[in-house]
Amino acid sequence: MSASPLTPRVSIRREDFDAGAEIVEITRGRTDIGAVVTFSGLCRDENQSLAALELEHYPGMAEAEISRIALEAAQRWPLLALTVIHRFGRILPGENIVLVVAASAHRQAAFDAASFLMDFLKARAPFWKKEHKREGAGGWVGARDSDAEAARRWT
Amino acid sequence: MSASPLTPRVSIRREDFDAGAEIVEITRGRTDIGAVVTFSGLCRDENQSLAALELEHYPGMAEAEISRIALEAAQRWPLLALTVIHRFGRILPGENIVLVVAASAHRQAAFDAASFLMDFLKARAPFWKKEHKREGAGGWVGARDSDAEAARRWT
Amino acid sequence: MRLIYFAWVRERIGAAEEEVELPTAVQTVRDLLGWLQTRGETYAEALRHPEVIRVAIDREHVDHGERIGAAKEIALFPPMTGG
Amino acid sequence: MRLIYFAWVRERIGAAEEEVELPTAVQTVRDLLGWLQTRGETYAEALRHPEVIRVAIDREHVDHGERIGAAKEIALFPPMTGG
Repeated sequence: MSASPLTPRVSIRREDFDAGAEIVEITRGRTDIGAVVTFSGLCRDENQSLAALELEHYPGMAEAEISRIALEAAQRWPLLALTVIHRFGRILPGENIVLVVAASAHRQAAFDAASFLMDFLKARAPFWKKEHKREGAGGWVGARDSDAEAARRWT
Repeated sequence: MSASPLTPRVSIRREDFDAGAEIVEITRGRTDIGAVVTFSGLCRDENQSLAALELEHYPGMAEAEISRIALEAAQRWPLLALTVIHRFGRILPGENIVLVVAASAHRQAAFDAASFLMDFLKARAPFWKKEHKREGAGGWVGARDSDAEAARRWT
Repeated sequence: MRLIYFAWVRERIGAAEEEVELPTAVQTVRDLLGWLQTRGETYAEALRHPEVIRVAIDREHVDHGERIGAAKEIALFPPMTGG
Repeated sequence: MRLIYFAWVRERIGAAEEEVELPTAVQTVRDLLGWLQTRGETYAEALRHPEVIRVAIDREHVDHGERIGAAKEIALFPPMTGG
Protein backbone atom coordinates (compact mmCIF):
# COMPACT_ATOMS: atom_id res chain seq x y z
CA MET A 1 0.00 0.00 0.00
CA SER A 2 2.66 2.52 -0.95
CA ALA A 3 1.93 6.07 -2.11
CA SER A 4 -1.58 6.30 -0.72
CA PRO A 5 -3.50 9.07 -2.50
CA LEU A 6 -5.47 9.63 0.68
CA THR A 7 -5.43 13.00 2.39
CA PRO A 8 -6.94 12.62 5.85
CA ARG A 9 -9.35 15.33 6.89
CA VAL A 10 -8.48 16.67 10.35
CA SER A 11 -10.53 19.26 12.19
CA ILE A 12 -9.80 20.71 15.63
CA ARG A 13 -12.70 22.84 16.72
CA ARG A 14 -14.99 24.08 19.42
CA GLU A 15 -18.23 23.19 17.61
CA ASP A 16 -20.02 19.86 17.80
CA PHE A 17 -19.95 17.38 14.92
CA ASP A 18 -22.51 15.12 13.25
CA ALA A 19 -21.15 11.58 12.86
CA GLY A 20 -23.83 10.65 10.33
CA ALA A 21 -23.05 13.65 8.14
CA GLU A 22 -19.34 12.80 8.23
CA ILE A 23 -20.05 9.22 7.12
CA VAL A 24 -22.21 10.51 4.25
CA GLU A 25 -19.50 13.01 3.31
CA ILE A 26 -16.93 10.22 3.06
CA THR A 27 -19.04 7.72 1.12
CA ARG A 28 -21.15 9.91 -1.16
CA GLY A 29 -20.84 9.24 -4.88
CA ARG A 30 -18.31 6.42 -4.63
CA THR A 31 -18.66 2.66 -4.92
CA ASP A 32 -15.20 1.49 -3.85
CA ILE A 33 -15.85 1.70 -0.10
CA GLY A 34 -17.17 -1.50 1.47
CA ALA A 35 -16.65 -0.72 5.15
CA VAL A 36 -16.84 2.39 7.30
CA VAL A 37 -15.88 2.24 10.97
CA THR A 38 -16.82 5.25 13.07
CA PHE A 39 -15.69 5.94 16.61
CA SER A 40 -17.51 8.59 18.64
CA GLY A 41 -16.06 9.52 22.03
CA LEU A 42 -18.47 11.18 24.42
CA CYS A 43 -18.22 13.03 27.72
CA ARG A 44 -19.22 10.60 30.49
CA ASP A 45 -20.68 11.41 33.87
CA GLU A 46 -21.67 8.20 35.57
CA ASN A 47 -22.65 9.57 38.95
CA GLN A 48 -24.13 12.94 38.03
CA SER A 49 -21.22 14.77 39.64
CA LEU A 50 -19.75 16.48 36.58
CA ALA A 51 -20.80 19.99 35.57
CA ALA A 52 -18.59 20.08 32.47
CA LEU A 53 -15.29 19.00 31.00
CA GLU A 54 -12.88 21.67 29.86
CA LEU A 55 -10.63 20.53 27.06
CA GLU A 56 -7.42 22.50 26.78
CA HIS A 57 -5.30 21.98 23.69
CA TYR A 58 -2.08 23.15 22.08
CA PRO A 59 -3.48 24.94 19.05
CA GLY A 60 -0.29 25.03 17.02
CA MET A 61 0.41 21.34 17.52
CA ALA A 62 -2.93 19.53 17.83
CA GLU A 63 -3.81 19.49 14.16
CA ALA A 64 -0.23 18.73 13.10
CA GLU A 65 0.10 15.80 15.50
CA ILE A 66 -3.28 14.29 14.63
CA SER A 67 -2.44 14.67 10.93
CA ARG A 68 0.82 12.77 11.52
CA ILE A 69 -1.07 9.96 13.26
CA ALA A 70 -3.72 9.90 10.50
CA LEU A 71 -1.07 9.71 7.78
CA GLU A 72 0.63 6.85 9.59
CA ALA A 73 -2.70 4.98 9.68
CA ALA A 74 -3.15 5.64 5.95
CA GLN A 75 0.29 4.15 5.33
CA ARG A 76 -0.34 1.08 7.47
CA TRP A 77 -3.80 0.20 6.13
CA PRO A 78 -5.39 0.50 2.67
CA LEU A 79 -7.78 3.27 3.64
CA LEU A 80 -9.99 5.02 1.12
CA ALA A 81 -10.99 7.91 3.37
CA LEU A 82 -10.25 9.10 6.88
CA THR A 83 -11.75 11.89 8.98
CA VAL A 84 -10.71 12.91 12.48
CA ILE A 85 -12.47 15.63 14.47
CA HIS A 86 -11.47 16.64 18.00
CA ARG A 87 -13.29 19.28 19.98
CA PHE A 88 -11.82 21.65 22.57
CA GLY A 89 -13.36 24.04 25.08
CA ARG A 90 -16.26 23.40 27.42
CA ILE A 91 -18.05 20.10 26.85
CA LEU A 92 -21.12 18.97 28.78
CA PRO A 93 -21.90 15.41 29.93
CA GLY A 94 -23.32 13.40 27.03
CA GLU A 95 -21.75 15.65 24.39
CA ASN A 96 -19.35 14.53 21.69
CA ILE A 97 -15.59 14.91 22.16
CA VAL A 98 -13.88 13.08 19.34
CA LEU A 99 -14.78 11.41 16.05
CA VAL A 100 -12.83 9.04 13.81
CA VAL A 101 -14.29 7.78 10.53
CA ALA A 102 -12.18 5.25 8.63
CA ALA A 103 -13.26 3.81 5.28
CA SER A 104 -11.78 0.90 3.36
CA ALA A 105 -12.75 -1.79 0.88
CA HIS A 106 -12.89 -4.39 3.66
CA ARG A 107 -13.81 -4.30 7.31
CA GLN A 108 -10.60 -5.34 9.03
CA ALA A 109 -8.56 -2.40 7.75
CA ALA A 110 -11.28 0.04 8.76
CA PHE A 111 -11.58 -1.47 12.26
CA ASP A 112 -7.83 -1.59 12.82
CA ALA A 113 -7.20 1.92 11.54
CA ALA A 114 -9.96 3.45 13.69
CA SER A 115 -8.73 1.59 16.77
CA PHE A 116 -5.10 2.57 16.09
CA LEU A 117 -6.11 6.21 15.65
CA MET A 118 -7.96 6.32 18.95
CA ASP A 119 -5.06 4.69 20.81
CA PHE A 120 -2.59 7.20 19.38
CA LEU A 121 -4.89 10.18 19.84
CA LYS A 122 -5.12 9.31 23.52
CA ALA A 123 -1.36 8.89 23.85
CA ARG A 124 -0.05 11.68 21.60
CA ALA A 125 -2.61 14.36 20.73
CA PRO A 126 -1.95 17.49 22.86
CA PHE A 127 -5.25 17.77 24.71
CA TRP A 128 -5.89 17.85 28.45
CA LYS A 129 -9.17 17.33 30.24
CA LYS A 130 -10.15 19.26 33.35
CA GLU A 131 -13.23 18.30 35.29
CA HIS A 132 -15.54 20.93 36.73
CA LYS A 133 -17.65 19.27 39.40
CA ARG A 134 -21.17 20.26 40.35
CA GLU A 135 -20.04 20.46 43.95
CA GLY A 136 -16.52 20.77 45.23
CA ALA A 137 -13.22 20.92 43.46
CA GLY A 138 -12.64 19.25 40.12
CA GLY A 139 -9.20 18.89 38.64
CA TRP A 140 -7.11 17.62 35.80
CA VAL A 141 -7.90 14.13 34.58
CA GLY A 142 -4.95 11.80 35.04
CA ALA A 143 -3.50 9.87 32.11
CA ARG A 144 -4.35 6.17 32.26
CA ASP A 145 -1.55 3.65 32.08
CA SER A 146 -3.87 1.49 29.99
CA ASP A 147 -3.92 4.19 27.30
CA ALA A 148 -0.14 4.23 27.02
CA GLU A 149 -0.17 0.43 26.82
CA ALA A 150 -2.89 0.51 24.15
CA ALA A 151 -0.67 2.65 21.94
CA ARG A 152 2.33 0.36 22.48
CA ARG A 153 0.52 -2.71 21.16
CA TRP A 154 0.74 -1.29 17.60
CA THR A 155 4.54 -1.07 17.57
CA MET B 1 -20.67 -8.73 33.41
CA SER B 2 -23.44 -11.11 34.33
CA ALA B 3 -27.13 -10.31 33.93
CA SER B 4 -26.71 -7.53 31.43
CA PRO B 5 -29.87 -5.40 31.31
CA LEU B 6 -29.16 -4.69 27.64
CA THR B 7 -31.71 -5.64 25.01
CA PRO B 8 -30.08 -5.40 21.59
CA ARG B 9 -32.18 -3.78 18.90
CA VAL B 10 -32.22 -5.92 15.74
CA SER B 11 -33.92 -4.89 12.51
CA ILE B 12 -34.07 -6.91 9.29
CA ARG B 13 -35.57 -4.79 6.56
CA ARG B 14 -35.71 -3.69 2.97
CA GLU B 15 -35.40 0.05 3.70
CA ASP B 16 -32.17 1.98 4.04
CA PHE B 17 -30.88 3.16 7.42
CA ASP B 18 -29.29 6.35 8.73
CA ALA B 19 -26.18 5.56 10.78
CA GLY B 20 -26.10 9.02 12.35
CA ALA B 21 -29.72 8.76 13.48
CA GLU B 22 -29.02 5.34 15.03
CA ILE B 23 -26.05 6.75 16.96
CA VAL B 24 -28.20 9.62 18.24
CA GLU B 25 -30.97 7.16 19.17
CA ILE B 26 -28.53 5.13 21.26
CA THR B 27 -26.83 8.02 23.04
CA ARG B 28 -29.62 10.56 23.51
CA GLY B 29 -30.33 11.62 27.07
CA ARG B 30 -27.70 9.47 28.76
CA THR B 31 -24.28 10.25 30.17
CA ASP B 32 -22.90 6.78 30.89
CA ILE B 33 -21.75 6.07 27.32
CA GLY B 34 -18.16 7.07 26.59
CA ALA B 35 -17.60 5.24 23.32
CA VAL B 36 -19.73 4.36 20.31
CA VAL B 37 -18.31 2.22 17.52
CA THR B 38 -20.32 2.07 14.32
CA PHE B 39 -19.76 -0.28 11.41
CA SER B 40 -21.44 0.46 8.09
CA GLY B 41 -21.14 -2.14 5.34
CA LEU B 42 -21.76 -0.88 1.81
CA CYS B 43 -22.33 -2.45 -1.59
CA ARG B 44 -19.03 -2.21 -3.50
CA ASP B 45 -18.55 -2.10 -7.25
CA GLU B 46 -14.91 -1.42 -7.96
CA ASN B 47 -14.95 -1.81 -11.73
CA GLN B 48 -18.38 -0.46 -12.62
CA SER B 49 -19.61 -3.91 -13.60
CA LEU B 50 -22.33 -4.40 -11.01
CA ALA B 51 -25.94 -3.43 -11.70
CA ALA B 52 -27.20 -4.43 -8.27
CA LEU B 53 -26.83 -6.90 -5.43
CA GLU B 54 -29.81 -9.03 -4.51
CA LEU B 55 -29.83 -10.04 -0.89
CA GLU B 56 -31.86 -13.15 -0.18
CA HIS B 57 -32.54 -14.02 3.45
CA TYR B 58 -34.30 -16.57 5.60
CA PRO B 59 -37.03 -14.41 7.12
CA GLY B 60 -37.90 -16.70 9.98
CA MET B 61 -34.31 -17.16 11.08
CA ALA B 62 -32.40 -13.96 10.22
CA GLU B 63 -33.64 -11.88 13.12
CA ALA B 64 -33.44 -14.77 15.58
CA GLU B 65 -29.85 -15.63 14.62
CA ILE B 66 -28.65 -12.01 14.69
CA SER B 67 -30.34 -11.56 18.06
CA ARG B 68 -28.46 -14.62 19.37
CA ILE B 69 -25.15 -13.17 18.16
CA ALA B 70 -26.00 -9.75 19.62
CA LEU B 71 -26.88 -11.26 22.99
CA GLU B 72 -23.63 -13.19 23.01
CA ALA B 73 -21.75 -9.91 22.38
CA ALA B 74 -23.67 -8.28 25.24
CA GLN B 75 -22.61 -11.13 27.52
CA ARG B 76 -18.94 -10.98 26.50
CA TRP B 77 -18.49 -7.20 26.73
CA PRO B 78 -19.96 -4.55 29.07
CA LEU B 79 -22.12 -2.93 26.42
CA LEU B 80 -24.60 -0.17 27.22
CA ALA B 81 -26.45 -0.29 23.90
CA LEU B 82 -26.35 -2.31 20.72
CA THR B 83 -28.15 -1.91 17.40
CA VAL B 84 -27.89 -4.21 14.39
CA ILE B 85 -29.65 -3.51 11.09
CA HIS B 86 -29.36 -5.78 8.04
CA ARG B 87 -31.07 -4.99 4.75
CA PHE B 88 -32.40 -7.49 2.23
CA GLY B 89 -33.70 -7.16 -1.33
CA ARG B 90 -32.18 -5.21 -4.19
CA ILE B 91 -29.25 -3.00 -3.20
CA LEU B 92 -27.40 -0.68 -5.58
CA PRO B 93 -23.65 0.01 -5.63
CA GLY B 94 -22.75 2.53 -2.94
CA GLU B 95 -25.84 1.75 -0.85
CA ASN B 96 -25.85 0.54 2.73
CA ILE B 97 -26.14 -3.18 3.53
CA VAL B 98 -25.50 -3.60 7.24
CA LEU B 99 -25.08 -1.47 10.35
CA VAL B 100 -23.73 -2.28 13.80
CA VAL B 101 -23.69 0.34 16.55
CA ALA B 102 -22.06 -0.73 19.83
CA ALA B 103 -21.88 1.58 22.85
CA SER B 104 -19.90 1.15 26.04
CA ALA B 105 -18.24 3.18 28.77
CA HIS B 106 -14.82 2.62 27.20
CA ARG B 107 -13.58 2.19 23.68
CA GLN B 108 -12.07 -1.29 23.68
CA ALA B 109 -15.34 -3.06 24.51
CA ALA B 110 -17.18 -1.09 21.81
CA PHE B 111 -14.52 -1.87 19.20
CA ASP B 112 -14.32 -5.55 20.10
CA ALA B 113 -18.07 -6.06 20.21
CA ALA B 114 -18.64 -4.37 16.84
CA SER B 115 -15.86 -6.40 15.23
CA PHE B 116 -17.13 -9.65 16.79
CA LEU B 117 -20.65 -8.93 15.56
CA MET B 118 -19.52 -8.34 12.00
CA ASP B 119 -17.42 -11.53 11.99
CA PHE B 120 -20.37 -13.59 13.25
CA LEU B 121 -22.91 -11.90 10.99
CA LYS B 122 -20.77 -12.86 8.02
CA ALA B 123 -20.40 -16.44 9.20
CA ARG B 124 -23.85 -17.18 10.66
CA ALA B 125 -26.58 -14.75 9.58
CA PRO B 126 -28.76 -16.42 6.92
CA PHE B 127 -28.25 -13.98 4.02
CA TRP B 128 -26.97 -14.71 0.52
CA LYS B 129 -25.76 -12.19 -2.03
CA LYS B 130 -26.38 -12.55 -5.74
CA GLU B 131 -24.71 -10.22 -8.19
CA HIS B 132 -26.58 -8.83 -11.17
CA LYS B 133 -24.01 -7.62 -13.68
CA ARG B 134 -24.48 -4.76 -16.10
CA GLU B 135 -23.41 -7.08 -18.90
CA GLY B 136 -23.34 -10.86 -18.89
CA ALA B 137 -24.22 -13.32 -16.22
CA GLY B 138 -23.89 -12.55 -12.55
CA GLY B 139 -24.22 -15.20 -9.88
CA TRP B 140 -24.10 -16.06 -6.22
CA VAL B 141 -21.26 -14.56 -4.26
CA GLY B 142 -19.02 -17.25 -2.81
CA ALA B 143 -18.28 -17.39 0.89
CA ARG B 144 -14.77 -16.30 1.73
CA ASP B 145 -12.55 -18.61 3.77
CA SER B 146 -11.21 -15.51 5.50
CA ASP B 147 -14.68 -14.79 6.89
CA ALA B 148 -14.94 -18.22 8.48
CA GLU B 149 -11.46 -17.74 9.96
CA ALA B 150 -12.41 -14.30 11.27
CA ALA B 151 -15.26 -15.82 13.25
CA ARG B 152 -13.04 -18.60 14.63
CA ARG B 153 -10.60 -16.14 16.19
CA TRP B 154 -13.18 -15.27 18.87
CA THR B 155 -13.52 -18.82 20.17
CA MET C 1 -42.16 -31.82 7.74
CA ARG C 2 -41.34 -28.70 5.82
CA LEU C 3 -38.12 -28.38 3.83
CA ILE C 4 -37.03 -24.95 2.67
CA TYR C 5 -34.21 -24.01 0.35
CA PHE C 6 -32.27 -20.80 -0.20
CA ALA C 7 -29.96 -19.22 -2.78
CA TRP C 8 -28.42 -21.66 -5.26
CA VAL C 9 -29.80 -24.68 -3.41
CA ARG C 10 -33.28 -23.28 -4.09
CA GLU C 11 -32.44 -22.47 -7.70
CA ARG C 12 -30.95 -25.90 -8.45
CA ILE C 13 -33.73 -27.85 -6.76
CA GLY C 14 -36.23 -25.58 -8.48
CA ALA C 15 -38.43 -25.03 -5.45
CA ALA C 16 -38.40 -22.72 -2.44
CA GLU C 17 -40.06 -25.21 -0.13
CA GLU C 18 -41.98 -28.46 0.06
CA GLU C 19 -43.67 -30.75 2.52
CA VAL C 20 -42.15 -34.24 2.82
CA GLU C 21 -42.70 -37.46 4.71
CA LEU C 22 -39.32 -38.79 5.76
CA PRO C 23 -38.64 -42.54 5.63
CA THR C 24 -38.02 -43.84 9.13
CA ALA C 25 -34.44 -44.68 8.15
CA VAL C 26 -33.70 -40.95 7.85
CA GLN C 27 -32.54 -40.10 11.35
CA THR C 28 -29.89 -37.39 10.96
CA VAL C 29 -29.26 -34.39 8.75
CA ARG C 30 -26.69 -36.47 6.90
CA ASP C 31 -29.32 -39.13 6.22
CA LEU C 32 -31.67 -36.43 4.96
CA LEU C 33 -29.12 -35.08 2.50
CA GLY C 34 -28.45 -38.59 1.19
CA TRP C 35 -32.15 -39.36 0.83
CA LEU C 36 -32.86 -36.07 -0.98
CA GLN C 37 -30.13 -36.86 -3.52
CA THR C 38 -32.15 -39.92 -4.58
CA ARG C 39 -35.25 -37.85 -5.34
CA GLY C 40 -34.24 -36.79 -8.85
CA GLU C 41 -31.70 -35.05 -10.99
CA THR C 42 -32.26 -31.55 -9.64
CA TYR C 43 -31.71 -32.75 -6.07
CA ALA C 44 -28.67 -34.78 -7.05
CA GLU C 45 -27.23 -31.69 -8.76
CA ALA C 46 -28.06 -29.31 -5.90
CA LEU C 47 -26.61 -31.61 -3.24
CA ARG C 48 -23.72 -33.12 -5.20
CA HIS C 49 -21.25 -31.74 -2.61
CA PRO C 50 -23.26 -32.29 0.57
CA GLU C 51 -20.32 -31.19 2.73
CA VAL C 52 -20.84 -27.54 1.66
CA ILE C 53 -24.56 -27.53 2.43
CA ARG C 54 -25.50 -25.70 5.62
CA VAL C 55 -28.55 -26.80 7.54
CA ALA C 56 -30.85 -25.20 10.09
CA ILE C 57 -33.43 -27.14 12.09
CA ASP C 58 -36.30 -24.99 13.31
CA ARG C 59 -34.22 -21.89 12.54
CA GLU C 60 -31.04 -22.85 14.36
CA HIS C 61 -27.78 -23.91 12.73
CA VAL C 62 -26.96 -27.60 13.16
CA ASP C 63 -24.18 -29.96 12.10
CA HIS C 64 -24.77 -32.80 9.67
CA GLY C 65 -24.60 -35.27 12.50
CA GLU C 66 -27.60 -33.70 14.25
CA ARG C 67 -30.65 -35.90 14.79
CA ILE C 68 -33.77 -34.61 13.10
CA GLY C 69 -36.13 -35.66 15.89
CA ALA C 70 -39.40 -33.77 15.89
CA ALA C 71 -38.19 -30.97 13.61
CA LYS C 72 -40.95 -28.94 11.96
CA GLU C 73 -38.82 -27.00 9.50
CA ILE C 74 -35.47 -27.90 8.02
CA ALA C 75 -33.65 -25.37 5.84
CA LEU C 76 -30.85 -26.18 3.39
CA PHE C 77 -28.64 -23.43 2.02
CA PRO C 78 -25.11 -22.57 0.87
CA PRO C 79 -22.51 -20.92 3.14
CA MET C 80 -23.82 -17.50 4.10
CA THR C 81 -22.59 -14.30 2.50
CA GLY C 82 -24.38 -11.57 4.40
CA GLY C 83 -22.86 -8.68 6.28
CA MET D 1 13.18 31.22 22.65
CA ARG D 2 9.56 30.78 23.54
CA LEU D 3 8.44 28.44 26.30
CA ILE D 4 4.77 27.47 26.52
CA TYR D 5 2.96 25.56 29.20
CA PHE D 6 -0.28 23.63 29.29
CA ALA D 7 -2.74 22.20 31.80
CA TRP D 8 -1.40 21.85 35.36
CA VAL D 9 2.12 22.79 34.28
CA ARG D 10 0.69 26.14 33.15
CA GLU D 11 -1.36 26.53 36.31
CA ARG D 12 1.51 25.73 38.66
CA ILE D 13 4.03 27.93 36.88
CA GLY D 14 1.40 30.64 36.72
CA ALA D 15 2.02 31.61 33.10
CA ALA D 16 0.93 30.30 29.71
CA GLU D 17 4.13 31.31 27.96
CA GLU D 18 7.29 33.34 28.23
CA GLU D 19 10.39 34.31 26.27
CA VAL D 20 13.68 33.12 27.74
CA GLU D 21 17.41 33.29 26.99
CA LEU D 22 18.90 29.92 27.76
CA PRO D 23 22.34 29.69 29.40
CA THR D 24 24.80 28.06 26.99
CA ALA D 25 25.09 25.11 29.40
CA VAL D 26 21.47 24.16 28.66
CA GLN D 27 21.87 21.79 25.73
CA THR D 28 19.14 19.18 26.10
CA VAL D 29 15.51 19.05 27.21
CA ARG D 30 16.72 17.49 30.47
CA ASP D 31 19.06 20.46 31.03
CA LEU D 32 16.16 22.81 30.36
CA LEU D 33 13.92 21.14 32.95
CA GLY D 34 16.73 21.31 35.50
CA TRP D 35 17.43 24.97 34.78
CA LEU D 36 13.75 25.92 34.97
CA GLN D 37 13.48 24.32 38.43
CA THR D 38 16.03 26.88 39.69
CA ARG D 39 13.93 29.83 38.54
CA GLY D 40 11.65 29.99 41.55
CA GLU D 41 9.19 28.18 43.74
CA THR D 42 6.40 27.90 41.16
CA TYR D 43 8.77 26.28 38.67
CA ALA D 44 10.22 23.97 41.30
CA GLU D 45 6.69 22.93 42.23
CA ALA D 46 5.50 22.46 38.64
CA LEU D 47 8.56 20.42 37.64
CA ARG D 48 9.14 18.54 40.88
CA HIS D 49 8.72 15.23 39.04
CA PRO D 50 10.43 16.05 35.77
CA GLU D 51 10.06 12.47 34.52
CA VAL D 52 6.30 12.96 34.04
CA ILE D 53 6.68 16.19 32.05
CA ARG D 54 6.14 15.78 28.30
CA VAL D 55 7.99 18.08 25.94
CA ALA D 56 7.47 19.19 22.35
CA ILE D 57 10.07 21.11 20.36
CA ASP D 58 8.60 23.17 17.55
CA ARG D 59 5.35 21.18 17.88
CA GLU D 60 6.79 17.68 17.77
CA HIS D 61 7.08 15.29 20.70
CA VAL D 62 10.65 14.74 21.91
CA ASP D 63 12.40 12.73 24.61
CA HIS D 64 14.20 14.40 27.48
CA GLY D 65 17.53 13.51 25.93
CA GLU D 66 16.76 15.54 22.79
CA ARG D 67 19.12 18.44 22.02
CA ILE D 68 17.42 21.81 21.93
CA GLY D 69 19.45 23.15 19.01
CA ALA D 70 17.79 26.04 17.21
CA ALA D 71 14.32 25.41 18.65
CA LYS D 72 11.96 28.36 18.41
CA GLU D 73 9.19 27.02 20.65
CA ILE D 74 9.39 24.48 23.43
CA ALA D 75 6.20 23.28 25.10
CA LEU D 76 5.98 21.59 28.51
CA PHE D 77 2.86 19.70 29.54
CA PRO D 78 1.52 16.74 31.51
CA PRO D 79 0.71 13.39 29.90
CA MET D 80 -2.10 13.95 27.42
CA THR D 81 -5.70 13.04 28.15
CA GLY D 82 -7.50 13.78 24.90
CA GLY D 83 -9.58 11.42 22.82
